[in-house]
Amino acid sequence: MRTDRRNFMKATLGAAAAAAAPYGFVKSINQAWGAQSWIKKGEPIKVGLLFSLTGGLAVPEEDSTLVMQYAIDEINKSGGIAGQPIEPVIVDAKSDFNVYSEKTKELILRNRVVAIFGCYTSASRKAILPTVMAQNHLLYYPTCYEGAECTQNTICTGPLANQHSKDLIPFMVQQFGKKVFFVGSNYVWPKESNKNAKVWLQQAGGELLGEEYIPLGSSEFGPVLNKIREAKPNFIFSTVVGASDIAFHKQFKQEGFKVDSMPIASLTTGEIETRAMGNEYGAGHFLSAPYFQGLDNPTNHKFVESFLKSKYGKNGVTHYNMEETYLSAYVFKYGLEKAIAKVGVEEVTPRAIRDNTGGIKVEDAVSPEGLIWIDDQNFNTWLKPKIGQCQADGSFKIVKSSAEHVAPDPYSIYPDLGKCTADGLKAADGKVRKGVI
Amino acid sequence: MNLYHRPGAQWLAYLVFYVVLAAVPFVVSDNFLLNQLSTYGVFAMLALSISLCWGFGGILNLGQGIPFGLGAYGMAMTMQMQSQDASNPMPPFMLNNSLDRLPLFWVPFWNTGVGITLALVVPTLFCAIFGWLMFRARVSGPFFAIMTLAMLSAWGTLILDIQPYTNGVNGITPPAPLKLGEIVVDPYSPAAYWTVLALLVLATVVAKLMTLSRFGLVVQSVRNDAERVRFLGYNVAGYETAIYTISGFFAAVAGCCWVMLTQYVSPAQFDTTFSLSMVIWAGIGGRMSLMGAILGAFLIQGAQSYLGDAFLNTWLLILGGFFILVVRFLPKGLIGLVESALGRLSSSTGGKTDGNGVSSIRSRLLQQPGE
Amino acid sequence: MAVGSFFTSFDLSAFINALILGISIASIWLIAALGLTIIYGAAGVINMAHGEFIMLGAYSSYMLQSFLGFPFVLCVPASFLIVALVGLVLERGLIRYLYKRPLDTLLATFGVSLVLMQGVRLIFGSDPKYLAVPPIFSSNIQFSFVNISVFRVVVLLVTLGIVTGLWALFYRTRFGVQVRAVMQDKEMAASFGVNADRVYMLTFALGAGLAGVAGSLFGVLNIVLPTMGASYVVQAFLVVVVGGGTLAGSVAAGGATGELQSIFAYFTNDTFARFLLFVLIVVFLRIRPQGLFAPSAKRR
Amino acid sequence: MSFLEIRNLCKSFDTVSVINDFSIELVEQTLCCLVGPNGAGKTTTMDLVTGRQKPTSGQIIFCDDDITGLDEHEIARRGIGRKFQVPAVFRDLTVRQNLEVAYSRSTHPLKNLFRFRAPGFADKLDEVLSVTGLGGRLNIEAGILSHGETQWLEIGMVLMQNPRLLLLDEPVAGMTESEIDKTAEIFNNLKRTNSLVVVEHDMAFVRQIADVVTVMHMGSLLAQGPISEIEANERVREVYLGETGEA
Repeated sequence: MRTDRRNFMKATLGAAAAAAAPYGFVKSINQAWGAQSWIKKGEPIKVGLLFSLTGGLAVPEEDSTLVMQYAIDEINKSGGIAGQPIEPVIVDAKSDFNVYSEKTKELILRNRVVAIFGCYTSASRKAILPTVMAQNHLLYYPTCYEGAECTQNTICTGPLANQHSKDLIPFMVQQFGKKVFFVGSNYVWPKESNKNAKVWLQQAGGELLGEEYIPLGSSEFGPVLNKIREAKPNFIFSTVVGASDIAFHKQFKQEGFKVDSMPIASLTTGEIETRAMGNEYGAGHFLSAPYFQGLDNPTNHKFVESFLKSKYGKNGVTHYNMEETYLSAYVFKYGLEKAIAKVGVEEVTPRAIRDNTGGIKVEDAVSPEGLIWIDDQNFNTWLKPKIGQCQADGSFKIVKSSAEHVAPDPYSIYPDLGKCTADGLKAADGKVRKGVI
Repeated sequence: MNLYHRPGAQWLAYLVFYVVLAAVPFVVSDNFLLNQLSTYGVFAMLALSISLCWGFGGILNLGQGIPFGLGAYGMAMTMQMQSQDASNPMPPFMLNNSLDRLPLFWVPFWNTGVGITLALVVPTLFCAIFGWLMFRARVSGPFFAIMTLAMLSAWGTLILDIQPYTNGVNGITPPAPLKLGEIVVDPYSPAAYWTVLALLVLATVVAKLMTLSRFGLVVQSVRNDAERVRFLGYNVAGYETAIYTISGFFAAVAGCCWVMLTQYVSPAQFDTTFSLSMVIWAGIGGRMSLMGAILGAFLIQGAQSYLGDAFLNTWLLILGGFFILVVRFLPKGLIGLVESALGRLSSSTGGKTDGNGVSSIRSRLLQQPGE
Repeated sequence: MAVGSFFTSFDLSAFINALILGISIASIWLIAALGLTIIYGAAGVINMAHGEFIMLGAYSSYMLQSFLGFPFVLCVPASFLIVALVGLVLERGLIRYLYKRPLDTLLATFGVSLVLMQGVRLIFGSDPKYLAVPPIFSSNIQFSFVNISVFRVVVLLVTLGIVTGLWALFYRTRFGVQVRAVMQDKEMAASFGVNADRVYMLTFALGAGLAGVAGSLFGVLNIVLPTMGASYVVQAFLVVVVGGGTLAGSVAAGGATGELQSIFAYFTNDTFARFLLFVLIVVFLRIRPQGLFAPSAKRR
Repeated sequence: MSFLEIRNLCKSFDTVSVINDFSIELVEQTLCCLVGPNGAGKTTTMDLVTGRQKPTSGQIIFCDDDITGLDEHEIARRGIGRKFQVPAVFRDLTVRQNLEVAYSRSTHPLKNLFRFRAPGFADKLDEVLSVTGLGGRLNIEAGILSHGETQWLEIGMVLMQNPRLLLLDEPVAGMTESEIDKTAEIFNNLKRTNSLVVVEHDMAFVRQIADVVTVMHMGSLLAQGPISEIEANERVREVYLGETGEA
């Protein structure tokens, strides 16, 4: 018995010593790699496409991969970047945050891609950001999100919460009445979006009757719809996402709510969702987005036509999310060109691309949604949100388009925290904090 | 006697396996591979904990994500607080969620030591309480499995719901690596790798000794026939709670290591698929064998990383089908093949049976068909 | 946060609506759990693939509707047959070898659920599908302040019909006697000439078929997706566990949990209601581990 | 002084009464055979004494302590060992491990965590092996023992426990003639130091071993006394011959 215990202690101590000793070696091994170039002259420029091709997130993210490949093909056909073609490294994140994190490391450390395009949900973005930041790498995040983040390693081409509902709320108040009910999925983005929406609501003189959050993935909207029925709002502002959103629209109709007297104004229910729920459930509701498939301008016509004809257009739709992804490829192209011009091909680092992306414009001739540009401080996008109403055939009719570009501001509702600048979050006292996530 | 059943041979196998793993950083300078192997090590620890609870104790636990997740949250909170200071005491997400001061239950995480201790103690305590409640009421078998599953979703839901304190679905992302005193544990360094490996070795040794002890014997008897054990004077609920809690503790350690490596935690750690994949690792590798479970984790995760992209949509199909086959034909997992191969070998070379001697530690350690 | 809306001002008509909704939620959870109940009750198998059976039910309805032009009303019984057939094949090919290893059936069926989910994804793609229903099903009924959708009433009626049918099957037919005999004591029943193997096979197919019916109904309420089963299956498990694995138990447990969910959601919010319900169930099981209506302990 | 005393024991399931006001007393160092037709409540009585079921009313006193309603393991620790009607051994474990588990001197889980041997085990093992004759089978798994060997193993396990009172449910079922004789011999030796309650149908065996015979019928005490007295008892004959024709 006693000998046992002693042996056991010995084993424990031995293991502890074994764990402690190697700290000395660390440095030498760590320097084994390092000073290679991210882009070699004459070789393809590698970028990572980090989306889920399988699992629950595959529905939106597979489209993102397809449109990215389309955009890369398009850029390569017109000569690539500084004469070098782009080569996408496509990985499957399997809708699993552990895999997102693992694949990010693989893309950066093993494949040595110069930039990563990826993620659809904020949760997956948060999962990979520590890695991206630790490697001082670059993530293009091509969809809407809540903001309140100030890293030096991301560029976002979707609308921020402060841009997304800025026009929608006053428009709805004006058209349908002052009283509104907020419904959202229970997570960060809907809550942040609603905080912004409240600001616009107050400015428009509206009145908030209630605010409810549904568990992610839940399909039971009975209790919420009962509460809405009691509250009798003029319209509903929805930030419900994914499968729940479809269940919400279906049950809305099944429970006897009428779209004419109480429409849903959504930040998410686009062409894909409407098609999935059946057009009769989607018709009449409103969506705010920077892009609709039905936008009437020559660039968009060309984009929709040639994308759907290409081998990547098999799903038959161009969604706001896809268009934002498409734009990110051009933002990358222009940024990289500028960086190459400044520091030379072999010297380009992911961070150099980012530092040269501030103010980059994607002109009307390229951008299906019309001119956009990247903010030179917070590296989000200046864009024009548009409001569409779903028609009986599932397409959207644009009922309002913002007159001016709306500035992105990730900290619009937290002015006390400071302003997001190119170097970090700058507080009122002048202190700058880097990498705030 | 079958070589496979000789603890001497088993210890040797462990030794070889771990020496090989420990030597990896001297041969490989690929930081990604090191980091990847470290995460596999964490998963191996989880598989080990499942093997203890399910293989040896017969308690199928589909909610191992709870202690793992709680441990991970504890560690993430600790690391998050390391990047806060007195002038700026609150993690950014709390400010966004309109908290005006640091919540009370975050305060202890200012201190790294206290934080890590809590990260280990809280999940262990939870397992002890939940286990005691359930086992005392003699909830067992499939019912217990379902209850762990329900508890798992309850935790996931709760953590998601209290967004101001946990950042909801986005989870906690400590911006800097773990600092232990003066040492910064770079997640890509051999040091991090060796740390995880050392903890895994420690867990294996402790677990192995435990299965060889009288405790392990009683636990295996409980798996066979819990009622009979009661009539021998053992408090079965106590044993079940103990093995469940110890296995939970290992999972909590794994959770801490995982956050150290990835600097991230979210309610996704409470997803049922994650907890079920731990069971798959142990099941395919061999739940009745600690080594089998550990290898299972390395094997399946390795295959997922390196073959998953090649097979894409068929990967889950293959995994599921393979798992069905293993459950149906190889209840002892892949390591069971090794067992029968060695068994055939020893019977062909005319293996002898041990006589019944006095019980000494040596002979105790030499007879253990549990593995 | 939940606390903010705690005890919203009490309103009787709203509360009554919440109670009525509770009945509907209960019927949804119950119909999701019925197949699981009889499979567990008769054969002692926890079928982790139950959610995927539900999903298969929805996909068979979708398939029949969009490829063969079946009207929705016919899709429901047809889904029953299709999924029952899948259940039958599964039982013959896999489950019957594992009856002596209850934990292993649980795991094997989990493997099956992975295969089914991914198989459907390969065939139909992972984008959502939808089921078209007669317009009457997407309207509602209103009496003064009471409000309920027609389709919820349909689900309730189908559930009641199935429960009555199952009751008649178990207590009014020869097959029912055999099932109950096998449930009590397999060896004893076998010695009286009951073919236990056949009973297991048929109950498994029946249970799977019921999941199929549930699926074709949920496809209308919700969305047809390869992952849709997962959102019902935990609830269904809880109903079975709380009910103790008997038909009456599941009816009572489904009723109680559905009603509580609706009431909690009325006073707080959906997320918190769900959490409260879980906690209550754990406490309940501490007091009554065998569930509401459990068969008595086996003699040894 | 009574060793085990059962006072007015009642047990009913719903409305069906299984044990009905049953009282007996047992003196130390005796062997009591519990007989009765099927459904008389013999096994239920054992369940109630060992805590497997809780009585509806009544008391069970063991060595002057009220043990009514205690958990199985608490009762077992007080020195009551039990062998089941259907032999219950740990099938995955070796014979030796089975006996080792049964040697339950120290039962606390945490104290056993890193304990690798139990003091006194070797001597006890030798003793039990000499009684049960399982010496040659020590290292094989219990699951592959023959039925008779399994019976021996379970008896061995009860002996390893070193109980003061042994409750044995049909210990010789499935044994050969010579094995039964051997069992009888063991029991006769055992009752010098321990007390035993044996449920048995084999009346020849009962004659060989019993000091006292207790006859149960419909959950109540029908008769109690030495075997000669019982065999002469009119009511006992009536119950047996009238109902099962056994004995």
